[in-house]
Amino acid sequence: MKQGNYRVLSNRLIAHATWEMVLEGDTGSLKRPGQFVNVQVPGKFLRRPLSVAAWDNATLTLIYKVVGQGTDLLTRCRPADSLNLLCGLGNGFDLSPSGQHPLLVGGGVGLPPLYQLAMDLVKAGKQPHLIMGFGSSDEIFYEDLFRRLISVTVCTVDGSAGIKGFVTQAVPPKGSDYFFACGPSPMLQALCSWLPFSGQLSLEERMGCGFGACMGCSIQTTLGSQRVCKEGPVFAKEVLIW
Amino acid sequence: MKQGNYRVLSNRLIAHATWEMVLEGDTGSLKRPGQFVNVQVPGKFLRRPLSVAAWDNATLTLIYKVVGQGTDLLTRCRPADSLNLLCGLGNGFDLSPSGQHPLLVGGGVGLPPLYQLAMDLVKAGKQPHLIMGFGSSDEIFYEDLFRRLISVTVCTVDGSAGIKGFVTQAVPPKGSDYFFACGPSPMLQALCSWLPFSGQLSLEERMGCGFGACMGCSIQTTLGSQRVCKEGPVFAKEVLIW
Amino acid sequence: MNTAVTLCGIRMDNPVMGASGCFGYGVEFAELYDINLLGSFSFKGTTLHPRFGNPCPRIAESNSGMLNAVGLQNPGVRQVIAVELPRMKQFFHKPVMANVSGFSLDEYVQTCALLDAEEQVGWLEVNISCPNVHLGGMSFGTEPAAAAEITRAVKAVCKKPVIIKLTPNVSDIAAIASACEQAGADGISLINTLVALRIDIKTRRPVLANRTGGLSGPAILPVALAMVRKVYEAVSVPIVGMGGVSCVEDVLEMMLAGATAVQVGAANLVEPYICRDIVEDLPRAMARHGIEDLNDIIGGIQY
Amino acid sequence: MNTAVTLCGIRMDNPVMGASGCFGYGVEFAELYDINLLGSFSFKGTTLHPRFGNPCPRIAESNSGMLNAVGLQNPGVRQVIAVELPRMKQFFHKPVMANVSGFSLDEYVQTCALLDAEEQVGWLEVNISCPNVHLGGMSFGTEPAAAAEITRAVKAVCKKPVIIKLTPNVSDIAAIASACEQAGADGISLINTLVALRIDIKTRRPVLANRTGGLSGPAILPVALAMVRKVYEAVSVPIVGMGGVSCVEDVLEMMLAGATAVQVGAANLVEPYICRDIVEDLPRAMARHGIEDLNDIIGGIQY
Ligand SMILES: Cc1cc2nc3c(=O)[nH]c(=O)nc-3n(C[C@H](O)[C@H](O)[C@H](O)COP(=O)(O)OP(=O)(O)OC[C@H]3O[C@@H](n4cnc5c(N)ncnc54)[C@H](O)[C@@H]3O)c2cc1C
Ligand SMILES: Cc1cc2nc3c(=O)[nH]c(=O)nc-3n(C[C@H](O)[C@H](O)[C@H](O)COP(=O)(O)OP(=O)(O)OC[C@H]3O[C@@H](n4cnc5c(N)ncnc54)[C@H](O)[C@@H]3O)c2cc1C
Ligand SMILES: Cc1cc2nc3c(=O)[nH]c(=O)nc-3n(C[C@H](O)[C@H](O)[C@H](O)COP(=O)(O)O)c2cc1C
Ligand SMILES: Cc1cc2nc3c(=O)[nH]c(=O)nc-3n(C[C@H](O)[C@H](O)[C@H](O)COP(=O)(O)O)c2cc1C
Ligand code: FES
Ligand code: FES
Repeated sequence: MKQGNYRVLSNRLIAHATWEMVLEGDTGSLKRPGQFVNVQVPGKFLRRPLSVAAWDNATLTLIYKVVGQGTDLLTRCRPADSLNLLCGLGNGFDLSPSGQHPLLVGGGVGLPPLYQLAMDLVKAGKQPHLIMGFGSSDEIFYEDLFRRLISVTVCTVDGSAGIKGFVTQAVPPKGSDYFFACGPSPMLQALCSWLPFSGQLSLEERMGCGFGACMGCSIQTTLGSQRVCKEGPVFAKEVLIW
Repeated sequence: MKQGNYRVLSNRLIAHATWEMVLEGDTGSLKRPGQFVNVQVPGKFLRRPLSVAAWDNATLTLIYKVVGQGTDLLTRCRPADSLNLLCGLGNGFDLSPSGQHPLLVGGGVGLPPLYQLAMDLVKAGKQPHLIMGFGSSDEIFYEDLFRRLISVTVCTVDGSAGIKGFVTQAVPPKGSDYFFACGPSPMLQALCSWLPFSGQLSLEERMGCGFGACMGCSIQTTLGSQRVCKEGPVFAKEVLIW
Repeated sequence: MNTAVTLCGIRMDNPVMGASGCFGYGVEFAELYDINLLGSFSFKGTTLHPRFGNPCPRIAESNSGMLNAVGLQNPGVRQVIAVELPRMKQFFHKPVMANVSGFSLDEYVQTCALLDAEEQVGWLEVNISCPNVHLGGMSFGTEPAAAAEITRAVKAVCKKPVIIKLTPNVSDIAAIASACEQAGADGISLINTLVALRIDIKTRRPVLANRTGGLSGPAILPVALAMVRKVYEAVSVPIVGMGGVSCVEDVLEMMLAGATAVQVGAANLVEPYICRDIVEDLPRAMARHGIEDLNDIIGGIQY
Repeated sequence: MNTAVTLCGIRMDNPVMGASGCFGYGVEFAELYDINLLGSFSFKGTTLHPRFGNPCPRIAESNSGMLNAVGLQNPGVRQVIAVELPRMKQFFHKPVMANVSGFSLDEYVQTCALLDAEEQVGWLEVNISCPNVHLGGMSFGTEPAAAAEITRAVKAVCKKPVIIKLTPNVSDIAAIASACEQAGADGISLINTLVALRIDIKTRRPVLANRTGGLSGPAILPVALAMVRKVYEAVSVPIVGMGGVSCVEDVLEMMLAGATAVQVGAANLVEPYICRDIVEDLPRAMARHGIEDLNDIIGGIQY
């Protein structure tokens, strides 16, 4: 983990109530896709945890949905503003157990960590397929960016784009042998019974610190108590107790 | 009283830890010199009361000393930033009881309200004289601006400029017949016994609201209880009980 | 859509009220907007005799809040009736809440009886909690028996609904609320301020001349919500909830916790239009949260 | 210039400590900076048996503060002694404060006795205040007699200084502190969190799965200062002050109120380097305020 000030390079609306922010600063603490940052929002006491959607040597990208006061305040950031981040939090996805045809499943703002993951899987010579789930077509983001990398199936709950229904309405490509997922808890739970193979899931929990100090985010697993911010947010399907 | 957002036109250091801020916005609620505004400082719960040093149709000038967190935050305001003000608070100075040769006495950041007062007195055909008191020469501000209007005596406690000592070391011009004063409480108290004629004094008190609602600033006077923010901040010498 | 609530038999257009000590006698706010758009307000704490209150400084700041040690400054009940109520009548046409303090049972009783007889007064709000006055209400508010005694005494002389206003500085606020209810209280109002201290490190003195003061403002909202809920579960009379309310969502949260009416205190001092804004935001917020009738949410947290 | 203080006979390089539950066993912070620069820290509340704690959400936000309902998650005292203390020894070389909770007198006694025997443990901090656990410490901390009973029982089995940590959710904290002192407490630690509630208006449920939680952070500083002062005037044993401390000025304010050592809790969670920064700022702040020796300001408010 690294604390630091990051400079806003851009901050723009990319879909209904969904924003993409690119920040410049030290990304040395980021090791794996699925790690997150904890963002200080001026005027709010707690930091806001957000997954890193992509990073390189000098920049990182966040994608966030406006759901409350903190994310609303974030939309006011302008280029050259500075944000204080705890960077490089959590374990992130482990690519090694994946077979050749991993299935990525992301619901709404669960998709961001899957973007860096998709890039890394492709780089590792795998052929991932992505199922993206949204409520409605106006919420869709990053479809083109994902399609440039991998094959994609889109689902919307209201049927306004792609397959109508939840992500579990999609048909995974034949040969899928492992999965990586991030999204709302009911989706993750449904996936675990739907998909016959093993996989990793990124969870969300309300956090005090984000770096393991407060036990604010502990969940019960088959490995005992685990902190979502430290041992997680990514857990193997097998250790989760629903 | 008027609440509104005011645009920062300039905000600059004019003496040791002393800043001048010019704001653009509705000045219609300002009627008299000595009135004040209550400034919302983002991140602080209470507003900060500051005297209006000068105003015209569209702008007003504040002069503030950095003494704590709120005034420190104010120094970070940049042109085009917006500040929320309650404007036109307090009674202000009443020019009518003054004779032809009013004496103005201001200590440190007690001087700001005397600037608009000096302009108004000159406009009313009076010949005011100003005694300015500071701790040290590096704290002096607005001396030139005042000298363009009226005659001025400078005092500094450490003798680094003008007369060495408190404002009571100065000799009021012969013929002085009334006074207007603003500054730290011990100075005001000393003035009341030092000056043989009548006058008006602008007081400071910690405030909850600044517009008369909370009784946070009440003082005992010969008129009974008076709110510094509403019946004051300017009181006639005779009504004050030290 | 219905924003009206009924507090102890009196219908209010909406549950939003100015809190005692933060709304004066309404004058300062009536200069800014038509305060008849409020549900009502509770006027400055009134005592039998005039009180100057504590010396200044009476105000200190803290994170998301403020301390006050005004010390119940008021012109005394007779002056309130002779001057303030007639003046108020010119700009406020709804039943007002009369906030009463005292330093003995007898003072409470006399003051309440006088205000009860005033037509403009809708409810009596009996403050047995003000922490600022050395010999003050504190003792009545921290012991169930004393709280019950004062309730009974005031009820005996009043025809109007009597609402007892409680201090949060106690181990078991539900026990005190229950004692008041059993003694005949028509409603419970809470919370008053939390005992608090700030020290000026430069002078090494307390910021407040009175040393300690009462903490209020957004900082105390979660404490107020917990207490309102605890009292809601303990009594069946209506609750006037307050403590840190500064936006329409806070009003809804307070009502979900158990409040029938909601007072806004310190927020008025820094945002003079806040009560008007909250009343205007109320229908929009209700629509956003699928609330057709505010009465449906009173005490309605789901477990 | 002297920043060292003595807490119950143990010298500390400076009064700054991490507060229990907000500093884990030091591991997470030791990865960030050398935590030996702290005066000390109080490790996560320890119980006789392992506890998972409450279900999530355990955290909610509020203005200038947060609510927690962690529910004393810890691996139990035997695991703490077998695993955590040996690990801690590798990076922390000062006496540490062992924070203990329990659900019966006997559990407190057994847990304290086991930790008292550990060389690394400098002080026992007995939490009789945690408001999160339904059957928890609450009852011990709200009654002087119960607080005294637990103090006596723990003192009887401990050689190390025993510091009793009090809850602020009481009418008269000085009475409880005095009872503890008379029962042999070597120090008093305060304040723990204030009982608090937040409700999610969208779901109409409490934000915390446990419904209520404990409020901490800058919002509660003025309440903590008032209570530290009240206890300082009531007892002569040293006080460990905490509640909302988040900068070096807050440390000085807490010491002026009466604290010999000062703990930093919630602030660590949002500013992981805050304790280091405060320790580094201390000499500068002392110079600014003309303090030569920190011991000179303990309890030193001027009236
Ligand atoms: C590891 C992790 C990664 C995340 N990645 C993303 C992401 O990439 N994009 C995105 O849009 N969202 C993400 N979230 C969810 C995001 O943290 C919340 O939407 C955000 O904190 C809401 O803040 P708010 O102030 O707008 O909402 P409010 O409801 O006003 O927030 C109040 C409090 O609740 C917390 N909170 C509210 N919702 C959540 C939630 N779903 N999860 C955790 N805490 C919550 C807030 O952090 C804050 O402390 C992630 C959450 C976690 C735990
Ligand atoms: C009517 C009036 C007019 C004023 N005009 C000016 C002016 O023109 N220029 C100027 O530099 N100062 C003026 N002051 C003083 C100014 O309000 C304070 O210096 C300022 O509020 C300090 O804020 P802070 O956050 O920096 O200090 P902090 O000490 O951090 O403030 C803490 C709290 O104390 C209050 N406070 C601290 N000092 C004072 C004080 N002297 N008077 C009132 N409240 C105080 C603050 O408003 C705040 O609520 C005036 C005060 C009053 C009452
Ligand atoms: C300046 C001030 C004066 C107050 N005076 C009174 C009073 O006279 N009587 C009373 O019952 N409560 C009084 N209160 C308490 C408020 O009515 C209210 O209970 C408390 O401030 C909590 O609400 P808030 O956080 O919205 O301010 C006063 C509060 C403040 C800030
Ligand atoms: C997440 C969290 C966990 C806590 N756990 C404990 C605990 O185990 N034992 C204890 O005595 N106090 C515990 N506390 C209380 C703190 O030690 C401290 O008394 C309180 O938070 C006030 O200080 P603060 O405002 O600086 O946080 C906890 C506080 C927080 C925020
Ligand atoms: S959020 Fe603090 S331990 Fe996970
Ligand atoms: S500051 Fe509120 S009445 Fe003067």
